[in-house]
Amino acid sequence: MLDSNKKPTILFSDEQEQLLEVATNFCRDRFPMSETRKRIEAKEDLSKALWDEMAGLGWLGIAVPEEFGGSGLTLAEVVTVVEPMGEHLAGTPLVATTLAAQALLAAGTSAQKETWLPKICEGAIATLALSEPSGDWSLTSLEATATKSGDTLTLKGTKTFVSDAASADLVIASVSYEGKAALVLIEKTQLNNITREIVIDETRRSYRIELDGITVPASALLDISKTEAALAHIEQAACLLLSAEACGGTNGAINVIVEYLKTRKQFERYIGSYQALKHPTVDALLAMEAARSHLYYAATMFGEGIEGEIAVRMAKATSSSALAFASDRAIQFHGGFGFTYDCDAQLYRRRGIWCEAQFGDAAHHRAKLSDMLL
Amino acid sequence: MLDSNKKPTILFSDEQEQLLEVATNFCRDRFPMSETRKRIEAKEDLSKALWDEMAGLGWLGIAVPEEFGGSGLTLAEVVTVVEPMGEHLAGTPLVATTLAAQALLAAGTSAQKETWLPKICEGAIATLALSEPSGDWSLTSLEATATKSGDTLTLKGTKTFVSDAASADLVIASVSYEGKAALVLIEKTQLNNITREIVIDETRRSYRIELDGITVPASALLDISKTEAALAHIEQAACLLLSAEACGGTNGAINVIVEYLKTRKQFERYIGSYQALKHPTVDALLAMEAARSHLYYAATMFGEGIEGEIAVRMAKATSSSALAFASDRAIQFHGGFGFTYDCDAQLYRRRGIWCEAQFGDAAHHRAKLSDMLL
Amino acid sequence: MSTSAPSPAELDDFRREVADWFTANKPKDPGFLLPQSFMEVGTDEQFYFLRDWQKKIYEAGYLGMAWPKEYGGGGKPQALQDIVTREMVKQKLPFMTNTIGLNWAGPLILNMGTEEQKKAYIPGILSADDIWCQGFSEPDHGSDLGNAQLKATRDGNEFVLNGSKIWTSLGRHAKYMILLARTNPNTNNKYEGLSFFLIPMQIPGIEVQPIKKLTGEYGFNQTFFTDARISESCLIGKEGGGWAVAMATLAFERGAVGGQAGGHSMMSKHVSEVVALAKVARRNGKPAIEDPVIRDQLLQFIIEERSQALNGSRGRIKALNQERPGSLAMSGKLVGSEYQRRLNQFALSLQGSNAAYYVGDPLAYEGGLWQRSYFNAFSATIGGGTSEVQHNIIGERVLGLPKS
Amino acid sequence: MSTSAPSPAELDDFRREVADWFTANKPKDPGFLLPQSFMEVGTDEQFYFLRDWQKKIYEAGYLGMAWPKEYGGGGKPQALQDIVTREMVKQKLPFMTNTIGLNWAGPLILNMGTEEQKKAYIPGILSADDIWCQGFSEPDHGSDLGNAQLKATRDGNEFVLNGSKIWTSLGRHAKYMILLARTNPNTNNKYEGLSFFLIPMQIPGIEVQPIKKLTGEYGFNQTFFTDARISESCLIGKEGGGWAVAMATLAFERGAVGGQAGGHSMMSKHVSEVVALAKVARRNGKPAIEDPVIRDQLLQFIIEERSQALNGSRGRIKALNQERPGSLAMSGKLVGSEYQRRLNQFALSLQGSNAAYYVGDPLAYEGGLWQRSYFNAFSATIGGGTSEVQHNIIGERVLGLPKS
Repeated sequence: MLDSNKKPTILFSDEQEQLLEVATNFCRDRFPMSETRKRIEAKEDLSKALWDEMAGLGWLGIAVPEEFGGSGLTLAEVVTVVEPMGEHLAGTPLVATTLAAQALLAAGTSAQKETWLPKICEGAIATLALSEPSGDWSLTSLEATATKSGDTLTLKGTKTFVSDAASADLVIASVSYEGKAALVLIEKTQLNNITREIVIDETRRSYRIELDGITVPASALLDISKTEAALAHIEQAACLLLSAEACGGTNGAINVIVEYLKTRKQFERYIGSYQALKHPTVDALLAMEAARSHLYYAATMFGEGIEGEIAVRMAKATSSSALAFASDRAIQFHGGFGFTYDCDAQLYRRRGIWCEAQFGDAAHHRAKLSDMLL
Repeated sequence: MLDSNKKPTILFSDEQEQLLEVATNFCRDRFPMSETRKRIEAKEDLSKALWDEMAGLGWLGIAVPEEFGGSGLTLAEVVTVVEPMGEHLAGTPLVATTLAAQALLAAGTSAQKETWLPKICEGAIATLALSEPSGDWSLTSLEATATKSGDTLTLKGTKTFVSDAASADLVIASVSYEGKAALVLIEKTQLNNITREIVIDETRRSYRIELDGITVPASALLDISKTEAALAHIEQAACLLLSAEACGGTNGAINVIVEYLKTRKQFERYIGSYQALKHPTVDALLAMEAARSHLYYAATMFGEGIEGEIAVRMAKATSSSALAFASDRAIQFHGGFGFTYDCDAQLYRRRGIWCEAQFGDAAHHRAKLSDMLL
Repeated sequence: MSTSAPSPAELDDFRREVADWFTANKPKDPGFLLPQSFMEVGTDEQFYFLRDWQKKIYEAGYLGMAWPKEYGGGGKPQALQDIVTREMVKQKLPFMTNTIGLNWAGPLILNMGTEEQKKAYIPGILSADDIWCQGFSEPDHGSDLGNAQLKATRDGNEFVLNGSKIWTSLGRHAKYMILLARTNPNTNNKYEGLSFFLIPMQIPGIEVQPIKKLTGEYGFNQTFFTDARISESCLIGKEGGGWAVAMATLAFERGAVGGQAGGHSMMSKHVSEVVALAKVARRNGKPAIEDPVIRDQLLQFIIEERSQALNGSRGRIKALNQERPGSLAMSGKLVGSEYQRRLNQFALSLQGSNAAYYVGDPLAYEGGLWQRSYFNAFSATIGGGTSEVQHNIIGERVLGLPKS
Repeated sequence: MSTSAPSPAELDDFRREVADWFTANKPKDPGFLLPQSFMEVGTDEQFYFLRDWQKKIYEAGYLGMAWPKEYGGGGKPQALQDIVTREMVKQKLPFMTNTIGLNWAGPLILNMGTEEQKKAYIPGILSADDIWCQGFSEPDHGSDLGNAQLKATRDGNEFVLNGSKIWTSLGRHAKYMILLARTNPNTNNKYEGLSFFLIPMQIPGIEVQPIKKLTGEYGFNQTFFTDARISESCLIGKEGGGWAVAMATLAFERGAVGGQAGGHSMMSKHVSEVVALAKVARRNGKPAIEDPVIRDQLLQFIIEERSQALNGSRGRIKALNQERPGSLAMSGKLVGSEYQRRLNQFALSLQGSNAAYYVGDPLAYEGGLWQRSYFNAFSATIGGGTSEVQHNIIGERVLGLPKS
């Protein structure tokens, strides 16, 4: 990395190009800002029609091997779908379901994969339950536990920030089991105590799950020998897809700023002609461009050992910060209107706080990177 | 400190007020930028006439007790003289001599004080030799040594950044002696190997002193029992006076920017009307104002135990950064002219690098402060 | 107005008395998250709680202490009021909700009002019986106050109001408004067509519509005027002289003149609270405060926060403000409001994944106070002249740079 | 121009050949601090050393490899030249000093010149026998190129030049200049009065006066024109069409079109060098690189530096540049030059008290390279359109924001 002569190269496949185009058009049609605001207000967590349409496009199985009903592509192709969704602040279980499928692929038993992956490709909703009330970003500092007795596992503890849990057919939760981190499948019918969380990003449906009182068969455990690697893989996959959401979001925030700066007048001039607004908007653009380059390099390198991890962490760091900056300025540059709920700036700012808070902010990833690179 | 209800209060004495006015006028008369540039080019290190005038004004003995021929005031009054000198980038041995007098006051024996302090008040030049080639800011990590044999001390090692050594009647050097830091007096006639250093701030006359081959009588040692405290006192005194120079310098750099922004036109407008230049100049002003408030609070609190040390470190941190920012922008905002030696911006930038480099930059002092405050 | 200066011993005694009184009389936890300033008062329960609190302070003699006795004040030295204000900040007690009345309308009326106006308005301002709101900004020219377009058309000895004002906090609860309106649309200089009024709010033709804030809460309003009629006695200053009155009034907000009524009006966040948060929040299994990068950032905030306090102290020493006399006073609002925004943002970053909780979630740190406080911080970087406009003002008036 | 594309295996062979050649032929330490770019060439010994170096590369066939054979080029695929350029950067070899010739004048003449001009000028550009300088900026309107005032007054089939140009690097060594001059002072549109010339420097009426830089060194000049006469054949493009030619030429500098002659023209500092410095420099008795705050800052630079490389890579993928096609190309200069300034400044902060040494002191790290490099970094944040002007350009052309 520190060899300044090794020029990193982004690769972009035909599949990525096609998916990016399809997804860009899809999001422009299906997720105009009016729809996003309707989704925030909606009682149901999910638009079933939209979800079925996304399943029909094959988006839930992009990174699932063909033997399980997927397209056999990679997360690099998922990125091209998630980025435009981020731009439009779409709130769907696509990312949660994709990550759950990745968990199954990384550590699921044959039976688990054969049962669940085809269902997911067809539209079943799955989600991960990794966070806990401590708020710590470490995925292995777990308070929740599973205890075995006979063929049954008894679960205890609390999992937080479980996306779309109320709609999910399957939750995969991390727990401490015999002193180690483990992943365990919980089916819809086994959940007995879930609470909708009040989260800053109102496009999200996030739940807290109380595990106390849940028992599952021992066969619900994912392969213990693969769990540590699976958690590392999931963390990177989550960072990659969050980076895509944040990059897209940054672009959306910039569009909101630019639109206002081109049409709003103050002191008889378009406010976009003032350098005090124009130049920081350019800075937001430059940050977005840098983050986007890191994003697509992370997509290129994903899974390629330490170089892949470095690329993902850099993408997460740059994209989180880019969205934070652009959306913070979006509020400010709208002046009084920016202070209202009606202004779209706040939607992006809320998404930005979400993206920084989940799976580590820029400083967190720089600290990890410094141990790898210095 | 962290109690938000304890409002810190700056005190400003009548003596400070008078000295500030006198020094401001003196500097305006004696140190116009043309004179400063002449001093850079001058062969001799010192304008004897100016120095005598400063001695005549009593400035060398401001913080020296009356019993030794001084005014019996404090460093708070010296600050008011040094700040305008910083604004005009005056290069004189005033600070070096003041700090050397502080060293004598803090750890000198009665004989040393009685011999040297009256001379200093009358115009003798004195200086400190504290730094070493490692560049480390710690004043107690010393490679230079003094070894006793009979009544004689044999010195070894190299001291760097010794201001005005060629003109100095007295050098006070720090050395490691019997495993501890010690201070030792070296008189003009005992110096045998000094080299003018090439330093970034060309208004300075800085020397490297080779101690090898120098022997001094054992009576040249300052009181060993007081040396540790004296070094801490000197460090704080140096930080205080450097803060005054940096604050004044920041003001000078802002004046240089403002003058250009008000008179230079580009694209048929005064460039000061462009927010891209105006707003960062305001930011420089705000940084200067903050640093100046810290400076005069540090002057108020100087010597008051841990609160005094905290105030001094904050002053050093803010003033170093303020000058760095203002002078960096001064070059940029002059455009092509800023890239020339003829533009005064570079003089301030060079001073700024000097002020950050000597006795610790902002990050260094924040690290020290975090151990005191968190 | 004030009697002879109290001795240090008297001040000390008073300080103790005040501390004891507030300790004994501090309000109980209302069971809901209180706002941090009058601009955030979003619910009736918040409003009535805060109004009662101000009334209680006033009745105890701790508000308007230095205002003239004949208008309901205490007629005592300002130093006593300052002690009370500091104690309220120190004990983190709720702010005085009739902020516009206490800090803008009150000083304005005391300075420029008729004897009749003083008698009519000042007592209710102090007791919070008469809530005031302000009608300066308009929807289409937020930062450009001089361009105000709300029409006040003279009709005999009345004016007829038509147009709209925005950001009228407490508008639904207000009895009066200070209003900047255009009495003459045909002047060459736009400033000369403006007049300043003290108007009643509860009259036909005035409608107040709440604005939902970016926090999801209420607190601001848009006020619509449709043929609302007011008497010419509502004028303060001359007809056509409103700009000067407005500028004098704004000077109270920009910090150039202190609000003398006393009581604090804004519960700012302090870095000490962020340090406390850093001790609780976790990073990589350890308290966040052990992370050296976080420590470095905390120190930056500590130093900045102290800068502001020290600027206040240095601002009172004339010899240290010779070169640019208005600099510290004019920059206080910009420096303070941007500091608040960044401090709140940093506080969020300490909370790990829990930064994503919001007001009302049981797992949100301090009930989501920081999230809301970060959003609300924009009211100060935007309101009263955006930070960008403040930069212009300081650049032009303090540094003498050419106009943009 | 280029033959059929070489196979991967051929490219690999060539890469090895080039690496070997440069390893064997790299110049010895000259005994003085070399400049980092042509703009910093301040002494004769630096100039002759660098000219010989370029000549040696050209004679080995490693420069102008893709330029047409008939004008002294190699007529080979661009891919080969790119391999050479990368190898030179990798081995940190001195840059090609005839930068204006290689990157601006050469491509311009190849694109727009007559056959005669190509034959006359291109070979000398490559061999460094004919050094070129540029005459764009003028002392009174640095950023405002369209306002150029140097007069070129037609007199029969000659033009008479009067005025002055500034920042003419290598002006004293140059045989030719590319010149933007005003042939008609009376046009309504200021751009229409400009013409573009390729002029000889060694003629009566042209005087070159060195400018002392902020570093204390030389490298730039001011060039004075007093009744200097040139033939009308010096025109390139139409009379009055100089603005378009200048814009096309500047496009080479702003990074929109790569310099195809090859050889690198600027020895930028890399974060890897700063990391190496952090391992040597001491803080509180330990290597600076162990300080977590410094590590965090180093990572910020590492990430930024990689951003720039990745922007280059992404810029070549059309599908990833759909929404704002010119964005990456137009911002490269701004991003890169500001990065260099900050990186150099940070490198100074690592050096403790020794940051105060300067070029020539034996205790200065790497001979004072970092101090000088920080100062010289301003040539890129100021020259070729200041960073402030770059922000305008990007805001207006990429984001479509209204003009300032």
